[in-house]
Amino acid sequence: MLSTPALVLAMMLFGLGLIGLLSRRNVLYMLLSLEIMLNAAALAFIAGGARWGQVDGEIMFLFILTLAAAEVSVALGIVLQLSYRFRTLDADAFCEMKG
Amino acid sequence: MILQDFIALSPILDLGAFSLVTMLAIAFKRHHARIAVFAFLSCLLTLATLPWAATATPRGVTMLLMVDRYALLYMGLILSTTMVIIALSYRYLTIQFREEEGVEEYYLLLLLATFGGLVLTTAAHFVSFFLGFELLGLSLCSLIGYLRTRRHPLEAAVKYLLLSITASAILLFGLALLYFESGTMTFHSVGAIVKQTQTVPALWLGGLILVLVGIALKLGLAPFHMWIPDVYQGAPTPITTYIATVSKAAVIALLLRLTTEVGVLEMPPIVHLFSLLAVVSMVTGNVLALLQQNVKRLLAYSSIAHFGYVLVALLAGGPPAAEAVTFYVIVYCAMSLGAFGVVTVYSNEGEDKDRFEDYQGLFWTRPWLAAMLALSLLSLAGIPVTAGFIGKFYAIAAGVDAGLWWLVLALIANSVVSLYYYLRLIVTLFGEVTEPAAVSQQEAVQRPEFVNWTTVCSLGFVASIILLLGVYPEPLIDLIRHSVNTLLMVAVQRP
Amino acid sequence: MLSLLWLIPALPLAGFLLLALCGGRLTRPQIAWVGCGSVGTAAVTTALVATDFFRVFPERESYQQTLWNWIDTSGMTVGISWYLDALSLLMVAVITGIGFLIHLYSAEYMADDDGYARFFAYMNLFVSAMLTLVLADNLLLLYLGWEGVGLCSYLLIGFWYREPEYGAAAQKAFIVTRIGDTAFAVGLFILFTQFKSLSIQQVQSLATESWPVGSDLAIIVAVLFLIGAVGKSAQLPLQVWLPDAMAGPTPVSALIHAATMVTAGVYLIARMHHLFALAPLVQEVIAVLGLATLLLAATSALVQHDIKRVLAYSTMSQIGYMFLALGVGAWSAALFHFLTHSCFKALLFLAAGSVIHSLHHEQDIFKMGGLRRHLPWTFWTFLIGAAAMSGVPLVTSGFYSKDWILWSVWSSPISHRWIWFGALFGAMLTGLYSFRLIFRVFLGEVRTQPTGESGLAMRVPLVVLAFLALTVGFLEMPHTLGNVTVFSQYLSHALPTTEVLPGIDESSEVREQLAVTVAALLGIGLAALLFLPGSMVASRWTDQSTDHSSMTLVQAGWGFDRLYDRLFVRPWFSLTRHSGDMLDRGYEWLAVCVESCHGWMSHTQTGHVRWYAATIAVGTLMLLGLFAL
Amino acid sequence: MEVLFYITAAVTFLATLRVITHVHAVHALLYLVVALIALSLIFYLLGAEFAAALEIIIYGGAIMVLFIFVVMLLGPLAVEQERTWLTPSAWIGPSILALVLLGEVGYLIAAGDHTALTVGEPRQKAVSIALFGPYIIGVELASMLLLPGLIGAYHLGRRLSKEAR
Amino acid sequence: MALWLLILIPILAAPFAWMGEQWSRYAPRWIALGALAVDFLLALLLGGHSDRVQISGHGVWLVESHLSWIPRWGISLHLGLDGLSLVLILLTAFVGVVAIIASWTEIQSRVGLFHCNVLLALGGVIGVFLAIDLFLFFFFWELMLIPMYLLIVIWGHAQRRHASFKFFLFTQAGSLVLLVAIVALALLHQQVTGRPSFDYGDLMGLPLTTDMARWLMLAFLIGFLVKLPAVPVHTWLPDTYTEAPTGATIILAGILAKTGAYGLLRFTIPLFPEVMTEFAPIAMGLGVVGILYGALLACAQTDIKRLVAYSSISHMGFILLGAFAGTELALQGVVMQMVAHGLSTGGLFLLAGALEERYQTREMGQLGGLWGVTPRLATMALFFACASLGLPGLANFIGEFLVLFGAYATQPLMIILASLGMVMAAIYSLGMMQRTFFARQRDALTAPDLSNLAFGTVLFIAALQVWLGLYPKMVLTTTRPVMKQLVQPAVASTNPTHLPSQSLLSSHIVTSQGMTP
Repeated sequence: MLSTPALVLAMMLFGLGLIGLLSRRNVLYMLLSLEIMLNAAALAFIAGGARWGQVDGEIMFLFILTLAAAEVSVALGIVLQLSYRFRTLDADAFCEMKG
Repeated sequence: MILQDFIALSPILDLGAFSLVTMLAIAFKRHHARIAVFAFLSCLLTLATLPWAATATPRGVTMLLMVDRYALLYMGLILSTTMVIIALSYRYLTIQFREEEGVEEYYLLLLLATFGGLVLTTAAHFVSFFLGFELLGLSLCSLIGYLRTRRHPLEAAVKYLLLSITASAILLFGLALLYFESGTMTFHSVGAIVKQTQTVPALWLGGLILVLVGIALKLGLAPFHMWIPDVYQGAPTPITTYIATVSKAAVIALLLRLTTEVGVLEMPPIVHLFSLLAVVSMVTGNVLALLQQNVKRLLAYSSIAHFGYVLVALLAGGPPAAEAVTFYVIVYCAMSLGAFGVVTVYSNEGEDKDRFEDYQGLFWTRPWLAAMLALSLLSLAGIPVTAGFIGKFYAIAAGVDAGLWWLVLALIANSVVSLYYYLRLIVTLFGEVTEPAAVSQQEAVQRPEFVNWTTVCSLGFVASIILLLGVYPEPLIDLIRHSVNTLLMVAVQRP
Repeated sequence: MLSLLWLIPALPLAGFLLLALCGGRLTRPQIAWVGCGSVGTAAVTTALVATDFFRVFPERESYQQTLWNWIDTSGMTVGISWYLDALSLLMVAVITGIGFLIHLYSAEYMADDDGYARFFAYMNLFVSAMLTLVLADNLLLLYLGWEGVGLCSYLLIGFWYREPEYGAAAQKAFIVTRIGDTAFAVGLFILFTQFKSLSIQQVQSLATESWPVGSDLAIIVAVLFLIGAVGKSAQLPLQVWLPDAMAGPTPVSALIHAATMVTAGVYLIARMHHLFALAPLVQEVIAVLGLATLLLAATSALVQHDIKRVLAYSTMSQIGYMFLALGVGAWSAALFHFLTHSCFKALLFLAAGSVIHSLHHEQDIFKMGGLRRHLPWTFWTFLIGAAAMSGVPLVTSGFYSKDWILWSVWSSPISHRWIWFGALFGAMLTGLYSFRLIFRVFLGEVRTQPTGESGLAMRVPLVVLAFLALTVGFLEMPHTLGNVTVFSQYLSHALPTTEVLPGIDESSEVREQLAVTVAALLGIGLAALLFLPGSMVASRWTDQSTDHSSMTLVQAGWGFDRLYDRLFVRPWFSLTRHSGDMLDRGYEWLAVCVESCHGWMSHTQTGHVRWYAATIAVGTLMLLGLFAL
Repeated sequence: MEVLFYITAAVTFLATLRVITHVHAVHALLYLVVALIALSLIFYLLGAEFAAALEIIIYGGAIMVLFIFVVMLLGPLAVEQERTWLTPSAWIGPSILALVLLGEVGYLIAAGDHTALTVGEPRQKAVSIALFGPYIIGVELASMLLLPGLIGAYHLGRRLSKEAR
Repeated sequence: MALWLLILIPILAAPFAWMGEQWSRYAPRWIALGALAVDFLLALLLGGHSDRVQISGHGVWLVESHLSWIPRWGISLHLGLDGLSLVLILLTAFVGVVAIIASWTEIQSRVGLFHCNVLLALGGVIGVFLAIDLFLFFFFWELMLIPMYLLIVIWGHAQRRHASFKFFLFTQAGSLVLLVAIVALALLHQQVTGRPSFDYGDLMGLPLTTDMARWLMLAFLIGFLVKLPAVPVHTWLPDTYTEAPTGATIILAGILAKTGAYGLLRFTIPLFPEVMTEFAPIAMGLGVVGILYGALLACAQTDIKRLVAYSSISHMGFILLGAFAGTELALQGVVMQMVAHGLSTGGLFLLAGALEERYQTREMGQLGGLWGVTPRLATMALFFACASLGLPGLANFIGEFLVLFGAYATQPLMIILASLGMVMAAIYSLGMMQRTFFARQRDALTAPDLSNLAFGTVLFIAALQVWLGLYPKMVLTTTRPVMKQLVQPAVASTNPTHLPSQSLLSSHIVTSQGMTP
């Protein structure tokens, strides 16, 4: 069965996403990284479904997809406003509140 | 799906329907007051369906949702809190949106978030859990950045967005691992598998930890607390209130159901993990709040600590824990509403009034407002006559009952430290009025809308709840006990 | 009439309350009337009670009167109750009698003072407290009086409160005696714990029953009581407060620091003689302490410049004799010396007061002289007093009392010969310093011009006391000289008779008496040689020798003040000065720690969302690492 | 089959790696599309054909387009910049990876052994039955979930009317 | 119900006192005085006119009141009045009156709120003295803190913030430890009987393992020692007493400190008789340390209020010493000391406050020679200095000596050490008199003497001191049954052979007792 290697791949992708999230300063890239992480989770569910021969994993994938769509739309709205107000997408520039 | 299912599900269905109607109403004609009233009534009507729904409980509606008295209790909490927040928001938004447009969607988003919260309280399955979680998070994300022309709300929104998606991703991955190991997605069977085999597979445990990390992130438990102060500070104050109350109450409802059904408290690693989170949260929250000069941030840090206390109660396990946690959360909602409510009422255009200087000597210019804040703070500090005391009593009782001496000790030590900053704020309220404070208080008083009947009623309601629960908690205790019992009867009708 | 007993302490107390509460509204004569009147009526009452006492109790057993139960709970019953027997009656008589005379004297002496009412209030309170002390039926009530007289002593020493030194002297007096009082109190605790009673009679009979002679507990209690007595009576090693106590007005010195309060220690030991009889070791200590004190004080008295300090040291010295007598078991002799001493020492102080009064409060004897002609009444009465103190044979009371003591020392089975010699040497010194005063103050040339003889209110007490100083001694005369035993018979029921070494015969008594006589006269003669104006030696003494370092040591009471200063006072002050609240600092430090922790942690809240994400990642990995692996 | 899986996995991994390391947004997006396609192949290999299809349609199609829109909206689309972006280094990497994937798909089609990896029944049917059976509430909730996305994007994304002026 | 009236009268009068400010500047003061007077009389009435009914086996309650409150936890509104609480309630009302009179001229701003807070605090204290349900007790225990805190924070002196924080943090820390112990007891009751209970009577007979009893006792001890306060948790006291306004200081020193002592007597000792003997040497040792440490630091002070504050620590040491001595006599002494200390510090702080109000300084170095300027003030100060140094004939003496007499049997060496405190008390009391009222008068120091009202009050306290000092029967007989009850378990559980400690003196006692026929 391929489910276990698929899970390993999912973990690797998740890790890559996490590294991207931490290493990129541009909010857009961070969002991309998050997409990768969500995808990794989706892959893990599919792998689980494959392991148990169930459709539940696939269904979960569908819901993750929905989330990703909804979330990206909100996120991009915020990104647009950010670029209007701050004139940058550098995540480290948004640190007016701290302490 | 039969009629009984619909009856049981009626609160969720109602609120969903009302949200849609709200959306259509906005599309039809924009009118701030009408929409606000409609949103308020939606919650009220939904609240009214709760007793009706209770007649059909406990009932598993498909395998996704589990409607029982426990869920209904939390629904009641969420709905009534939302109502207060709507009441507080109306005045706040009127002032903030004087020169902007598109204020009405706020209520729609608020209803959607609440909808998500309701789903979370009933969630008994990964899908409903995750979808409720995201409904709440996504709506909140928009709400935090709702004042989109301001820098602070936007900054808060982007922080919340990035970190809440991170939370979702971690949570999802955790769920996926659990599913991969157990081949099922209902809470109960996920736990049952471990119970049957008497072993805890590493992957399963890892998945569970990831899920808990996701939840901890939402609750703002240390070390996943970093976003809390920034978001609390940046978000519009009613939304801050919402995050502090509804969002957390819903997640706690879920956490309690999850821990009970999966039976995680019988696994030593998880108990240790929770203990660690509890202690670190308490210490971090309180130490960070110690010299904080911003009221909203201060309350944010204090909320970190408070959920540390909740964890102590949760760790006790069994009926007392569920009872204590529920009581504490209800009380915490009341006192947060009080504290943030005052900040909301006191804030006017532009920046929120959240610096300490703004509050210097407030008692002498706005005695009732200051008294309300002081009451809430005392409640947060756990001083008798206020609900917070009974809450803390419950937490300690649960901890002592389970013999968690070290955690109880940590709780006490932290309560003492926390007193320091609550007192700092209270002292400020009773201090001499200084020049900048006088100016800002003057401004606030001169505005005609400064206090209107909605704010007076809502704050009055909150105050009376805080006092009533502090003096005569028995009815609520009874209610909680009856409701929580259903949570613990796992062998209910399950399709 | 006996039932009037309670009035004796109550009358001065009433006087005190009257003066304290409405002193400001009374005129000076009214104040004087109240002040003297209360003590006077107390004296009259005493006389009435005494006659009744003699009538009702021919054997002079004892009379008890309980006013109310002071403490009556949980196994402790202590009453406000009086106990009258020969011993307390003697004390009461002295206190009220001499007290009245001194009050009378004060009415004139203090006439110009601002705090007239305050003065009499304190004095009345003192008399009341002193009477409580001697009349107390139980040790707790005795302790009440004991502390009460201490308080009054404190208040009166610091009567002129504007002078910081006087205040210091007052504090010193109170604190030093308080040390003794504390020991006394501990003694009470032990007695109560043992016998569940504080009644003086009961405790002593129980002690005699249950404790063998020389038992540890008896010694401990006796030592504790002794420390109390030593503090109050200014004996070694707690004697340092008395010379400084002369800061108070002279009548105060006469009443409190000569006639009555300082002898409270003597009274205590005499009262508790059954207890002390159980601890012969302690008795020996008492005798040695008495001897040491009397020699130390006498030598110091010899070189003082201040007239009152001379008298203060002489008081210490005379009380040393009383202690000596107590130590050798000559209870009655001690009390007899107390009686005579009260008369002549009160007289000396009052006369000295008269001198000071007329010299505008000049107290340095080197600035006095030739007052004989200007103050005849004062001179003659002072002379009588000095003679009595020196023990001029046959005519003065001091001779009889001192002789009795020395004879008891000589004949006592528990004494040593060297003690007797020491005491004899002391007798010689007494004559020396007494007459040094006479010669310095009243003879020679006039150095400070006096204002003139004092008025009637001051002269009457002088004369009465002078008369007493001469005649009281005839109450008890040795059998070689008239054999009058009124006094010892009178006290026979209250105090045991003195034991006499077997095999002492009359001839040795005569020899002993001769020795005493010679010693006294030798002292006076030496004084004349050294200090009589016009003698060769006298002029040399005045100018040079007082600067000598050894002299200053003696002058300062053999340096005890300096010693205590080094040993206790300075370490104490440096302790208090440098001891902030250590524990408090600990807590403050803790608070600072938490605050700096806050500072450190708030740096982690950078506001950078990537950093937040990183903490989440690290946190997650750590949790996974800790619990899943 | 397993070989196919590993090759695809390698492609996915490499493409993803490039996403997070690339400095140009459009390039990164391009790699991401490749990664998504590769992922969909893996889904297929795991037997989730329906998911594989949706991955390409919605993820690779809708969501990525959204990203690209935003990138375009934010940056001024100068031709000069477009030219610098269009270098061999930009398209060679994705092209190679895409080619690898293409080869695999071709092999799969050629092999024709579709059922070997699936679990008996036609999966789409089972998925559909599950979706509208036990998971019906999930579907409803998912539809509700799109609502805040919609409203949020609508409210946040638009500029103020006076700013536009 | 009458018991509830005792608590409710001040609490209900509080809002009226606040509102009274609108009518007149003196209305709040009179309202407060009236409420306390009524309370005082009511308490007297209850104490005087009730038959001595023994309702439960755990106390001799004169009056009892029982209402249901939170049945889920076995919490009820259970009040009971016995001799001890009666005495302390009377003291509370009286000291409250003194506090109001002491602030008659000092408090000029926000008069209504001030008296409102005073009444609330006193209501809480009375609740503490009446509650015999442990939860209810704790409820009142905390309730009194907030108004107290506000009194310090609003009307206090320059360093009030720091002081109030310290006060609150320390007392709260203690209280929370106490709360844990109370909860633990209730839950133990649940384990034994199946239902939780916070009722005093129920918890009394609870069988505890020694280990558990040890920990719980420790927690109870900590809770009450902080309030007492005993060394080493006393450090909030000097700051607080110094910075609080006079009225608040009087309440703090006169009454609030007594709640700690009350807690020791009412709860700590009777609840854990088994480990009491084990703890006694430690607690008594702390008492002795408190006596000496407090006195030493009192000697070191230059600030008159701080001096009195440290002297309070010293006096509270006697309470601790007596409470754990395990003899009835010592316990009676503790009660007496509580009353006496309430009166004497009430008086002293009133006078210190009057001084501060007149000369705007508490530094004794800047005062001096005031005897001639303000004779009334000076005379009364002298009186209370005497009371404080334990002069016989005054109430403090009875308290201290009964404690010492009672405790000597168990801990002779400690008592001897404690007696040294008497010498030190003389040093600081007289030092205070010397530096403030005697010595040379400074020119600038001229001020009116005590007002008739204040003087009358102080004089009345002085009269009470003398009355109790010479005739303490009223207090002692009222509390005796309670104290008797308290000692019984201790006596029963203590083997007589264990009683004397290993000290030198007591061994002699044993031997010599053996010789008595």
